[in-house]
This record gives sequence, C-alpha cells and structure tokens, in this order.
Amino acid sequence: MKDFWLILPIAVPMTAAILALLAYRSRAGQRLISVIGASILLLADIILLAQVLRHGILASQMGNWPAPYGITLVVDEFSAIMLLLTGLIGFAVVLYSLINIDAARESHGYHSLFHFLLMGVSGSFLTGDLFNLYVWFEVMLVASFVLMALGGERAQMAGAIKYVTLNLISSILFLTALGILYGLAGTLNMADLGSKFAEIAATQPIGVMRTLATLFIIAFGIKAATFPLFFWLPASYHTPPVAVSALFAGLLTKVGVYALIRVFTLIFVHDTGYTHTLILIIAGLTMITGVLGAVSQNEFRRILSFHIISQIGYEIMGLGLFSPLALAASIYFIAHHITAKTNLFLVSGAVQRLHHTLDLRVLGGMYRARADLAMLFLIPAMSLAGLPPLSGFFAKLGLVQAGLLQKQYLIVIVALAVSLLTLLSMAKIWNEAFWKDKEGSPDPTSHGAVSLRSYIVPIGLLAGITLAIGFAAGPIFALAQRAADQLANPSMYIGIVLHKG
Amino acid sequence: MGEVLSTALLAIGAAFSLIASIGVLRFPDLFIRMHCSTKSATLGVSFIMLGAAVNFGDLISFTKALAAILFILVTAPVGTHVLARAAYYAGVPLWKGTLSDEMKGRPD
Amino acid sequence: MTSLILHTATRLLMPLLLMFSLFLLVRGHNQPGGGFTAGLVASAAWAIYALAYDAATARKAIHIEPRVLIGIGLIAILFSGFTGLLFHQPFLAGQWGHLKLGETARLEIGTPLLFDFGVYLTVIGVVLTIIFTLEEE
Amino acid sequence: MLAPALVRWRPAAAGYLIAALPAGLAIYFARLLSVTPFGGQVASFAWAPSLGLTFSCNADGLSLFFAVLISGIGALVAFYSAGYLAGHPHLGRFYGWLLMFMAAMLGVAFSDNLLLLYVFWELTSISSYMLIGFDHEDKAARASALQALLVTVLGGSALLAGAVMLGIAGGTMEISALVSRREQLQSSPLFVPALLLVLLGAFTKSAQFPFHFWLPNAMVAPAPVSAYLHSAAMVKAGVFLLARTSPALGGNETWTCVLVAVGLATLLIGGYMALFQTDLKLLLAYSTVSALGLLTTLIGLGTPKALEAAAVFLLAHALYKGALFLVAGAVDHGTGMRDIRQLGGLLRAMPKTAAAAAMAALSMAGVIPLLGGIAKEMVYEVSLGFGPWIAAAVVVGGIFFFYAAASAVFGPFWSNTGNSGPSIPPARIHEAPFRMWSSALVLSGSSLVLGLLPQKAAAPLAGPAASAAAGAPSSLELALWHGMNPALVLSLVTILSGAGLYAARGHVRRMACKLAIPWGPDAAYRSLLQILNAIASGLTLVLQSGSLRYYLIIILLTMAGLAGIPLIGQGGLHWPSQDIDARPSELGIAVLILLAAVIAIRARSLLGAVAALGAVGYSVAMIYLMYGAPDLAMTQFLIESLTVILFVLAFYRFPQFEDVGSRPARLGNAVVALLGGGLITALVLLAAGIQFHHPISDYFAHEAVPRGHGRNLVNIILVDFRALDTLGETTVLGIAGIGVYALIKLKKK
Amino acid sequence: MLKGIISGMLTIAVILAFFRLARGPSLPDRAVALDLIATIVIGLIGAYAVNANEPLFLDLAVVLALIAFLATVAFARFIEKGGFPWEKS
Amino acid sequence: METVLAFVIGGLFAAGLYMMLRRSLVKLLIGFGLLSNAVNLLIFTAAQLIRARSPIIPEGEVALRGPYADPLPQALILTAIVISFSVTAFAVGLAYRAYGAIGTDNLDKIGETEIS
Amino acid sequence: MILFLLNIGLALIWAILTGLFSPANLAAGFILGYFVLRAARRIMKPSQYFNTLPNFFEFAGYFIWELILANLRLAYDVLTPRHRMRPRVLALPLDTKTDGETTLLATLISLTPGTLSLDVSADRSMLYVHAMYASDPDAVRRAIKKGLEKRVIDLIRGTERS
Ligand code: NA
Ligand code: NA
Repeated sequence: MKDFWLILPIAVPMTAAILALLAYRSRAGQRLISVIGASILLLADIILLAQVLRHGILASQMGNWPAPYGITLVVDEFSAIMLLLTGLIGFAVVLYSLINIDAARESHGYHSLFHFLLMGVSGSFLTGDLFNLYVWFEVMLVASFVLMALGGERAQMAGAIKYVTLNLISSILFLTALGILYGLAGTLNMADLGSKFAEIAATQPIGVMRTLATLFIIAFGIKAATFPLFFWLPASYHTPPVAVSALFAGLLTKVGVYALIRVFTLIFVHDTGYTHTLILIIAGLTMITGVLGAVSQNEFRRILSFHIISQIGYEIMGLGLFSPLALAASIYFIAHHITAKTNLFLVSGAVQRLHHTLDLRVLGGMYRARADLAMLFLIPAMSLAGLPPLSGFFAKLGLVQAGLLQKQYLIVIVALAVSLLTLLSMAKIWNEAFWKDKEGSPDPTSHGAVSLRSYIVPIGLLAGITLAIGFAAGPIFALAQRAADQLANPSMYIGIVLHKG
Repeated sequence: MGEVLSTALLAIGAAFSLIASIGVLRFPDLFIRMHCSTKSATLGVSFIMLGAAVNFGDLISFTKALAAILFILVTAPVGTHVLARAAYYAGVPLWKGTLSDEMKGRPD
Repeated sequence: MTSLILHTATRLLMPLLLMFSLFLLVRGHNQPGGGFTAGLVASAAWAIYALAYDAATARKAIHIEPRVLIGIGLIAILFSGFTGLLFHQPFLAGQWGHLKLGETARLEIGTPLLFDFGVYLTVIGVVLTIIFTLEEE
Repeated sequence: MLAPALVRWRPAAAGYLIAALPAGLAIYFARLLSVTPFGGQVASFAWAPSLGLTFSCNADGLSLFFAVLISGIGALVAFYSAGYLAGHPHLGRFYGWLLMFMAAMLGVAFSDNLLLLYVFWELTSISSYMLIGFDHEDKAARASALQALLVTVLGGSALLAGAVMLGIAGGTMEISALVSRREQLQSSPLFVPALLLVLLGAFTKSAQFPFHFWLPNAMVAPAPVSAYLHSAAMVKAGVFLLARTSPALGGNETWTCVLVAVGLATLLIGGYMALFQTDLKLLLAYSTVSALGLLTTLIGLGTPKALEAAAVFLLAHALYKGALFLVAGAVDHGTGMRDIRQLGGLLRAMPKTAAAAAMAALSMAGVIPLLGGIAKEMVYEVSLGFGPWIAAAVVVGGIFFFYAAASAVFGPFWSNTGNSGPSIPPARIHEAPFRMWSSALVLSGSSLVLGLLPQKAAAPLAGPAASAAAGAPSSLELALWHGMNPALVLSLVTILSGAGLYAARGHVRRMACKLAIPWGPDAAYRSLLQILNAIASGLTLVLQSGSLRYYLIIILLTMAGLAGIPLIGQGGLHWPSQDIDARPSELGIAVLILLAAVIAIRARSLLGAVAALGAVGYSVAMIYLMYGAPDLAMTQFLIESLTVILFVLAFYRFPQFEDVGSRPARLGNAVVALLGGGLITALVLLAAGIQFHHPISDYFAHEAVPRGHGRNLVNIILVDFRALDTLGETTVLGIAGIGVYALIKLKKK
Repeated sequence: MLKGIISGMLTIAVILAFFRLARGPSLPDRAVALDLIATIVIGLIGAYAVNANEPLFLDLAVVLALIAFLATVAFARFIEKGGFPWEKS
Repeated sequence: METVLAFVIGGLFAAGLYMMLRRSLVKLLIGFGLLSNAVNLLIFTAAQLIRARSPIIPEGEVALRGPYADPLPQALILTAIVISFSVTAFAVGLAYRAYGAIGTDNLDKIGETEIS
Repeated sequence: MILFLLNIGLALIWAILTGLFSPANLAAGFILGYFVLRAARRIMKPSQYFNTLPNFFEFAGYFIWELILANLRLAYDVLTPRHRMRPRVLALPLDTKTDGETTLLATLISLTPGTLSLDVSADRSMLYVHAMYASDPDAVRRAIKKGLEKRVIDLIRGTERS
C-alpha cells in the first residue's frame, strides 16, 4: 500500500496536468480538472503524512529495483510536511487562480503547467536520489519558466529572461556538482552517499570535499535565493499574475531550502565546522540584504519578494546552527513562511483587483473600505514580522533559542534586527495601502462594488492556517522536532532506504 | 584480402572527402562549391560505408551500409538543389568567370 | 517551398523515415536507439515535410493535434508505471509477457516498452508542436 | 472581537455594554485581591512546551493590583469613549482594539511565564499601534504609531532575547521558578547581558530616557487612548515588568545602578521637557515620562519601602494622570484646541470637567489629602534614605510635577483668559457630555477617596503588590499625616518652588526654549530611519542593479571564490600523474571543440555562432562515440541538429549582433569566464584522477537480460532501472512543448 | 597506422569545411559547409566503426544523413523566406 | 585523455560563460548551449573514460564480461541532454517572444524595471 | 495495389534492417508498414517508385560509377592551382511527364559529371542546370537529353509496361 501512497504526490498532479492538456478545447473542463486534481493531491498529502506519523519513514523502490541501483522514493516526516504544504498551497492557489487568471492564460495551458509545477515540487520532496532530484528540479523549473513568461509583455518578459538565465546557471552548477560527486562516490542514492561519505571524505584532501560542498551550496543557494545569488527573485516575482507569484513565493525557493537541508544533514555532515558555518554566514547576509531590499521598495509585491529572501535566511539559519532544535525551528519556519507569504501575495492580488496598481505611493484607503481584507492582511503580515502569538513568532523563537544555546550571538542579533525591519516594512504597507487615504480617491464605497468573495476564500483559508500554526504551536513544533530528529540522526533513513524499503 | 579491400575503400573515401573539403574551401562561387560537396563528399562517404561493410562482412552491416549510401544518394542532390535554388533567387552572385545565365530574369 | 523536386522526394522519404524511426524504437531495448532517438527521427521526418510544404499542410497530414500526442505519450508512460502497482509491486515495476512467433522466435513484450513508446509519442508531439508553432509565425 | 458588530447593532448602548465588561472584571479582581494577598500560580497548561512557552498564570498581589487598575480604568475609558467618539464611523473598530489591548494587558499582568509575558507584551504593542493610528488619515498619526511600534518592538526583541537567555541560565521560563533559583541565575555568565536586555525591553515600553520620545509623539492618539495606554496602563507595563522580575533579577549592583541612573535621568529630563510644552497633552505626556522615571528609580532602589512607595505612587499616578488626559480630551472636545497659552476661564463653561481637573491636579501636585500627596510623602521619605543627591533629584522632579499640574489645570480653567494670543469665542465652548465628564470625575474622585481612606482603600490595593514585588510579605501602612518630618519639609519646598516656577512661567518657557537642544533621541530616530532607508536603497541599487550580466558575474565570482579557495588552500589541485593518453583523432576533436568555441565567441553573425555551437555538439558526440556511448552520440547528433534548426527557425529575422561592448568590459568578462572555466578544469582533473570502481553498473550488466529483458544497458537504465528519471525528463520535454506553444500563441491583441 | 591516417584525413576535412563555415560569405555558403561537415562526419563514423570494430555505429550514419538533409532544407527555406538579411554578401 | 578533456571542458565552460556575459539574448542562449555540452562532457569524464565496448550485451550472452563503458553516466547524460534541449527550446521561444515584446536583442536595454 | 506492393517492400526492408527473416518478423514488419502507410497516405500521391525498386538499385549502381568518373575530374581541378572550369547556367527543355520522372532526372543530373540542377520552371517544361564545363552549352544539353533523360524515361516507363 505504501507504494501506492508514495507515488500519488507525483502521479496525481501529473494526471491532472495531462488531462488539462488534453482538454485544451474546454476552459471549464480545465478548471474543473485543476480543482479536483489539487483537492486530491491535498488529500493524498494528508494521508501520506498520517502514514508517516504512524509507520515511520516510508520508502518505495521504483521499478522494484533495490537501492542504490534504482531510484528510491522516500518520505520522512520532513518530506511529508513539505508535501502537505505543497498540497495546501496548490489547493489555495488553484482556487485563487480561478478568479485571478484571465481566460487567455487559462486556455493556453495555465492549469496544465500549474500541475506540472506541483508535480516537480512534489517529486523533489519525495526522491531519495540526487540525480532524480535534478530532474524534478527541472520539471518544476521549466513549468515555472513558462508560467513566469506566459502571456506577458515587456516587463514580464524582462523578468522572465533573468529568472530563466540565473536558474539555468544553477542547474548547470548542480549538474557539475553531481558529475563530480558521481566521479568520487560512484553512486547517486542519497542514503547510499550518506553511508559512504564519511569513508570517502576521509580519503580525500579536505579542499576537495569543501569545494564540492560549496558547489552544492551555490547551486541550491541560487534556487533558494540566498545571498549573493538571489537576484533572479526580485527581478521577476513582481511581473507575472499574482496567482503565479503566490505559488512561486510559497514553493519554489523552498525546494532549494529543502535540498540544502537534505544534502547538508544527510551527506555533507563531516566538516560542519566549515560547511555549516559558511551556511550560517550566508544565512545572516541573506537576511540582511533581503530585508534591506524590502525596506527600499515602494511596491507591494516587490516588498514581499525581497522578504522572501530575508525569510530564506532564517530558514537556512537553522541548518547553519545544525542542532535538532535549530532544524526543528527551520522546518517550523518553512511551514509558517510558506503559508504566510503565499497569503500575502494573494492579498496583494485582491488589492490589485481593486486598484489596478500595487504602488504604495498611489494606493490607500483600504482599511476604511475593506476591513475584512485589512484584517486578513494583518494576520500574515504580523506573523511574518514574528509578532506573537502568530506562527512567525514561534519560528523566530525557536531559532533564537537555538542560536543562543549555541552561543551564536551575532546571528541571533541579526535575526532579531531583521525581524524588526520586517515589521517596519509590513507596517509600511499597512500605513500606505490601508491607512493612508487614497489621493483623489473615488468614493471608497465604490470598492464595495467589486466583489472579493472569491478572493477571500483562499486568503481566509491560509490566514486560518497561519493562526492555527500559531495557536497549535505546541503539537506542530513537536512534529517539527520529530522531523528534525530524523534529520539529525540519518541512520534510520539510510537503513530504511538501503535495506528494508 | 577483406581487410586490404576494406582499407583501400576507406582510404579512397577519405581522400574524396578531403578533396571535397578543399574544393569547397577553394572554389570561387557557391554553385561551383556545391558541385564539390554534392559529388565528392557523397562519393567519399559511400566508399567509406562500403569499406566498413566489407570490413564487418556480415549481411546486417552490409544492409545498413547500403541503406546509408542509398539515403545519402537520395538526399544529397535534393538538398543541394533546394539550397542552390534558394540561393540563386536570394541573389547569391555567380563567379565572374561564368559564361552565361539562362535562368536570369525568370519571373519565379 | 514550391520546389517540385523537394516535394516529390519528400513524399518518397517520409515512409522510409517513419519506418526507420519505428525500427529504432523497437530495437532500442537491445541495440542503440530507443524511444527518444526514434521520436526525434520521426519528428525530423515530419519537420522536413512541414518545411517542404508548410505547417498547415503538415498538420492536416498528421491528423492529430501534436499537443494531444504529448498527452497520450505521457499517459502511456504513467500507465506503464501504474501496472506495477496493480501487481502489488512498486510504481514502474516492469511487467513482461511474450508473444510466440514461430518455433524459436518469441517477442518479449513488457511495460518498459510501453514506457519507451510513450517517450516516443511525447517527443514527436513536442518537436512538432514547437516546429509548427514557430513555422506558423 | 464582537465589539464592531455590537456598535453597528446598537450604537447608543454599546458604550455602556462594553464598559460593563471591564468594570465587572475590576470588581472581580478587587475581590480576588482581598482573598489572595500573596499568591502563586493558579493555572498552567502547555502551549509550546519544547520552546519553553507554557500558559501559566500567576495571580499574586502584583498582578491583581495591575488587573484592577487595568480593568477599572479601562471601564471608565470605554465609557468615556462612547461620548468622545460618539458617531465616529469606526467606533466599533476602536472598541475592538481597545478591548484587545485590555486583554493583552491583563495577560501581561497574569503571566508567570516569561515568554507568555512577551506574547502579551507584543500584543499590547500592536493594539497600541492601531490605537495611536486611529486617526489614520492623518500622516502624523501614522508616523507616530509606527514610531511607537518600532521602539516598543525593538525593546520587545531585546526582552525576548533576554528572556530566552534567562531561561537558558536559569533552566526555566517560569518567573516564579526563577525566583527560587535566584543564586544560580545571577551567577551565570549570561545573567548580566540577559538582565540588560530585559531592562531594555522595560525601558522602551515605559518610555525611559533615551527611548521616551515615542510617548509624546503618541499624543496624536484620541484622548481616551492617551489616558489609558499612555498614562495608566501600557507604559506601566515596563514598570510592571521591573517589579515582576525584581525578586529574581534585582538585588545586585547592575540592577540598582542602571535602574536608578536611567530612572533619575528620565525623571529630570521628562520634567524639564514638560516645562516648555504648550500643548496640553504634550505637557501631560512629558510629565508622564517623568513619573515613569520616578517609578523606575524607586524599583531600582529596591528596598521594601521603596517598592511600597512605588506601588502607591503608581496607583496615584494612574488615577490622576488618567483623569487629566480625559480632561484634556474634554477640553479639546469642548474648545477645539489644546494650547495652554490660549486656553483660559473654562471653569464657567465646563464646571464639571473643572472639578475633575482640580482634584486630579491637586493629586499630581502632591497635595494632601489626595493620594498623590501621600505618595509623594512616601517617595520623599524613601529618597532621603539614599542620600542627598537622590533626594534632591526627586524633589526637583516633584517641583516639575507641581508646575505641570498648575500649567495643565490652573491656567486653562482658572486664569481669566489665555495668557497670550487670541482666545476662542466663549459661545463655542461647551461642557463635555455626561459620559465624558463623569468618567473623568470618577477617576479623579478616586484619588480623593483613596487619599482620605489610605488604610482602608489604598493599602489593600498597593500593599500586596509591593510585597509581591519585594518577594516577601510586608504590611503597608498608609497614613494621611505623618507629622513633621524631613519629607514634609521637602513637600513644602516643592509646593513653594513649584508655585514660583508657575508664576514665572513666561520666563521659564522662554528660557527653556533657548536651552532646548535641537537634537535628541527623536531626531536620532528620524535620522536613523533616513540612514536606514539610504543604506537600503543604496545597497539594493548596487546589488539589484537590473543588469543580468552583473548578476551572472557576481554569481560566478562567488562560485570561483567560495569553491576555488578551499581547492587551492586546502589541497585538491591535482596535476595528472599519468601520461596524456590520447589518440591523434581524439586530440583533433579536442582542438576542434576549442576552435569551434572560439569561433562561436568571435562570430559576428548569428548563424556563424549557431553553426559553431552545432560543431561543438557534433564533436562532443564524436567523443561519446569514441568512448563507447553510441546511444549518446546518436541522441546528441539529433538534438544538436534540431537545436540549430530551432535557432534558425526562431531567429532568422533577428538583427545582426550589436557591438560587443567596450574592451575593458570584455576583458573583465573574459577574466570572470576564465576563472569559472579554470575552476571546472581543476575539478575535472581531480575527479578524473580518482579512479573509482563502479559496482552499480555491474549490477545493471547482470540484471539486464534476466530481469530487464533487454541488452542495451543504457536503454534499460532509461526505461526501467531509472525510469523515474526518464518520466521526469519526458515531462520536462512535454512542458517545454506546451510552453513554446502557449508562449508564442498567446499574445495581446 | 593507416586507419589513423584515414581518421586524420577526415578530421582535417572537417576542419577545412569549418573554415568555409566561418568565412561564409553568404548564408548558403555556410549551409553548404554545414552539409559537408555532416557528410564527412558520417564518413568519420564509418571509419571509426571499423577502428573500434563496432558495427552498431553504422546506424548512426543513417541518422546523420537524415539530419543533414533536414538542416539543409531548413536553411533553404529561410533563405527563401528572406531571412538573415544581413547574411547576404 | 581525461587531462585533455579537462581542459576542453574548462575551455567550453569559459567560452559559454563569456558568451552569456555578452549583451545579446541569442548569444546568451548559445552560451548556455556550450555550457550544457561542457557539463555533459564533464559527467562523462568525471565518471571515468573507458575506451571500450559499448554497454550492450551481445546476442547469446546473459551478461557483459570484460571492460565496458559505464552505462549509468551515459543514461544520466542522456537525461541531461533531453532536459537541456527542452530548456533550450523553451528559451528560444522565450527569446523570440521577448524580442517581439521588447523589440531588442540587447540585454542591457531590458533591465531597468526592478527597483520601484 | 501499389500501396500493397509498397507495404510488402517495407516489410522486407524491416526484415533486412532487423536481420531476422522469420515469418513472424515479416508479418510484424508488414503490420508496422501498414500503419506507416496509413499515416502517410495523405501525403502519398499514387506513383510507381516501388514496383521498380530493384531496377532503381541497379540504376543507382550505374550512376555511382559515373559519379566516380565525375569526381576524378573534379579532384584534378581542386588539386591543381588554376581553375579550368567554364561554368554556365543552362535551360534544358524537358520531355519527362510525371513529377517522379522529373525528380529522378534532376537528382541524377546533380550527381553526374559537371552538372547541378537548380530549378524546374513553374510549368515543368524546363530544367535549369548549372554546368561546370560548358564551353559549348548545346553539347551539354544534347548529352543530357540523349543520355540521362532518355535512360530515366525508359527505365520508368519501360518497367511500367512489363
Ligand atoms: Na545538457
Ligand atoms: Na541543464
């Protein structure tokens, strides 16, 4: 049965994508397929998490070829959490897309591409093979390339070109690292690598291993948008339709973070004094540059885009600290960030729907006109700034505790300062778009004429989840800790992939 | 015996190929160069294929070599024709030593 | 293009090339070839056709919308993967049977071949989609 | 939460109903206080136990004392607001935030867990942000709200870090447990930094110098908000925190020195700033800052007596300052202005408000029998015990209080007209509505009642608080009259000097204005924000320059630097030891590849470059062929040709390449490119130098025929052993096909 | 030895054709050069098949011939459509 | 040969990167094409070069004996080739479309839209 | 009928290519060929190439010999420093009737000494040829008409009759 559940997160979106492709003549059909597909995916991800919680790490050997010869799909709790988040974001954004994506984009394959993207993301979280991870990366990337560029004119094209180019460089570097790694280790199965790597590392000059590790850090770092490799993100995320930005904001960089965490807890764990310190330094710089970028911006979505970067810094800070608590905090942070950031993008879409702009200098009067939307903005925004009792607070708290416990005071100071600056820029959005009066604004009640009901549903759903992650911080953080414990003690993972699975 | 024949065929083929290259590099205009690439190169490759077939000596290799030769013989002149025709209409100049052009001024 | 010679030659070459592509596909499991190469050869054949005439003529000749071909190809791949699950094995576990062809010869047939066929169709669908699209611009 | 709905449903009654809730709570807490004079934890459940966050409440004297204040004054303020904001379209939202604030304050008061306290602490910051910015169309209101938020959350962050460090040092986050581990805690090396961080949190919240500036700026808020948050409740949260943690953290030199120094500085600077304020609310705000400084000083002194004095003074201050802010609101409401130089003679027009004002002002001035008088006596008495300097400072503070009370109330209500400038036409002045003056009157009346009944009413409130803060039970003795003692002398000095100062107020203001320093923390805050914005914009402009080339260069340099340095520095550069074993034709192909690459670079025509790319691809295919990879070669030939055709198909109408850029730029790019290439060469040399046996492939070679049913290992790997890769790869291909179609077909009409 | 010379001759032939490719001057010139390169590479593969004793490689020859034809037709088509205006000498 | 190829790969990398650093969109794509080839060659080389039989089991035998080329990197490269072809095809479409939307091939002229 | 023969031809090619002449494999080839033809039917106009397949091979063999002769002359020209060619573009009136005949002729002209087909006129009455050694244009024309064209027509029509 586990073989069945394990393949679903790949097979369901793939099926949905194919069916949506075949239904190219019927827009309604595509929409229906899309929603049903996303719902089933969410359901499957929930069941998978439940299975993992009940039975522990699950593995399925594709093609019935034992590891390390074939490709293994593995789900530990970390993967299961990431998958669930994928399903969730997919579901919310599909609902949102129904109103946010125009008919032309829909009839030109939007839904199909959407599900291909989910397929790539899910595959990345499932696979236990490093080269297969590259393949899933590419599935996700190419789908995202198309979504990024689809239907765009000048600005969107300019953004897409940068997005595509820099991500291609990342793929090239990843492939380079893979080639070298295969040359050294003769295997690509991550568990196999994990079990052999101590031995390999011992026989090689330290510089070799460090260079290899660095290549992975850079390749994944570009995907995850860390300092100083993040340029593609702010260059592009504000250009496509909001639903697309929201999906990207939620999922894409997280795959890079996931890959970093996976590889640097399973394989490269023999020189943490170098590798993880490097990651920690990158984390700090990422936070700082990201948040400063956000502070410098005056456009809703651009601010959010830069904040993705600074939040990525937090997410890999836990990896850099490399203790079970820190990893747990990172995992919790990822869950929090995916939900909150996607939601903020969704809110920006609703704002754009009302005002046809996202320029804060022009926007205004939203609090007066749309208190419901305002409150739904406040929840993820304050959460992002790490204010209690919202999810972001617990994420920050975990990292701060982990950092202080390891006497990494500098990174803690950075984390707290960046959180304050995050608050500053969230408050800036609030001040400008919601509090300020719109200059020469038409009757604010005219906003009421534009129905936002269909926007409110997915936004409310995600806001509810943000609240839930905060209020149920105890059990959810405990879950993150279990996942982190599995990461910190990879022997079980290795054992299940190589012997039992 | 087979090996000698095979090597000879290969050598002849290689020589023709080299000649084709030199011709394409040396000849004064496109159309004259095309004579080279169509005839010499095609022949050269055909010899090499034959040489390979002789070398392996089995039916399958022979069939394959023949199939390749046939294919090249069909495609090479057609390709040259299409290209020459397009080039002519695109105004690629003839060598100054060309004596006459009876195609000139045709409407299509 | 309006070249009589090219048109005639293309009509001659098309079946040969398609045949050759099937040949590459079928023997790919044992010799160089396989779905991807075969698919490229087949699409090259259609591409020549599209260039010799035009994309609209080629579309008419091929009967089926190339994008649908992509879908069918991917479905074949997915289907070959799911048969493993039907036999309580993991996804993509190959299932084999054979057809007796005379006394000694027998043709082995298995889901990996279906998989390869899916690759073949997808490749054709993709290359044709791209070439037709660009050609129609 | 329901408040907005309630207001919409029954606007008139909403004020009463909403005020009833905190009023009921106040009575409940007061009763509880009389039952549990020195309490402990009453409830606890885990919230996020692994992070040390439990929902544990401690209902001791201190928390109940605060709870009574918070809910009692809250009830009055809520009631008052119904009048002050009558008919305001967003009254419902106002109540929502107000009640949320109140709940958060109560949470602060009852938290026993440091993190839980922090949770509520920040909730007060957010609700205060919303309340300060209530008139959000006003730019100043937005700016002030943001300022208050940033300053308090800055402190909050410090508090958080401090709390976590205390938790690490003490092994628990429960304050009550920390008290019992005081020795262990205070001997930890983490203690002093943790303490300083916690204090920073408290200081920002309680507007201690140099973080006091947000408080006067927050006066843009509606009067009830000023009364509640910025005099009675929120700003006391910092003081509360000090009191709450003093048993655990106090009693050492750092604690005393920092608190007393900061407290006194705040006391004096606040009072001094109050001297030249002409805006009624600003005047009150600075005197609040000053009072908060006094409270901090007292807690810093830390003796039981000092803590008692602090409790009583806190109570007195909450009552009179809250009342005065309400009065200020009424004045503003009735006259439309707040400039004390222009206000005058309001007594006649607003007698009820005047009565409230008078009582509050007398309490503030420290006049017996109001509670403020008693408090002041106690403060003086305590301060005298700590030497002349502290006593002198405290007395100066008292003089400032007196001056401020007189300016705020005597001038506007009793002096005949404004001191200067035009006065408002009396006709437009009107008494505040019932809900407003009654609230103010009740609040200031309490000062009188508690002052008259010190032992019966005030002591039971403040006493348990003081004991809880001291960490030991004590019995607070309050009396109206202590007889002639040094404190009384000081009081008289205070009153006389205060009166003198007020009489000379014109000179004082002018003098103070001359002495006023043009820069201060407020200016520092603004320039800090400006610098931040400048740095942010500058850095972002530099980093996110918009040039793809620049991005690529940075990424490549990062790669070359990060990956190259360990390679060079820590061994890894590897020169091949074996002979270069290459056949001539292989060498020829190698040369061809490099030659084609050079042609691709130098090509002026698109086609030349594309053809060169094709040549590279063909040559690479030949290498595959030579090393036993026919499948690869075949695919590569096909793909490479198809790529060339695609390029041609798409770009045949493109213009010729434009000029290639300046020579230095090209040179720079070439260096970057060569660095990248060099690194890769080094890596390949290294990887190829390690001869790794490949057992995995032997498995394929043995399983292919029996279980893979085929002979071409590469193909079997593709469709069987690693079919999942191929599935993904084919999907990528499919997406690309759909993508090109969609991208090109979908165009704006 | 002789086999090496044969491969060498073919490689030289490719390089020479390459010069024509780079030099042009017209687009059809380049196309002819490309076609020639493809053809010679077919020969190279045949020779290499003999060298390596791998009859399998002969299949590649057919594939390459097909591809060379495709490329030529494509170029001709674009020349006819008036592409690469700047390529006309 | 590994040594020679190491320099070939490095050279291709450098050439590809240099091409990507030019201003032209099309050159960028060609640069990517060079890089892709370089990377595939890198995998091929790093995994060990064996001048030997193709990994195809002869008729009548059940397993490969003697030295043979490692089929796994070949399969990986095949996958990488297909993926980079897909990406290239898409990028070509994108460049074509971008040229239509922006009206230039010059990358320096399309980059000013990032800071608000 | 033509299609049927073509189908058999494809089956044979299949068998040759796969190198397995078992009845089953031939049947498989036939079935595959059937589908190929079905797919290609729309583009195939009825024509007669495949019933002359064996002759075609023979014919091709003959021209390979011609090709060798042509190349020797060309090689001489390539390898000697002076260009001795006398190129012309000639118009050649056609007697071929079908597209197939014309195509075959044009192809062969390109493969034989000194001549290269450039284009067929729109009314298919004229073939334009680039000739390398054409000091006397009419001689070239005559040679083609008497030699190649006649052979092509004979080959195709002759076979058709038999
Ligand atoms: Na590639
Ligand atoms: Na790639």
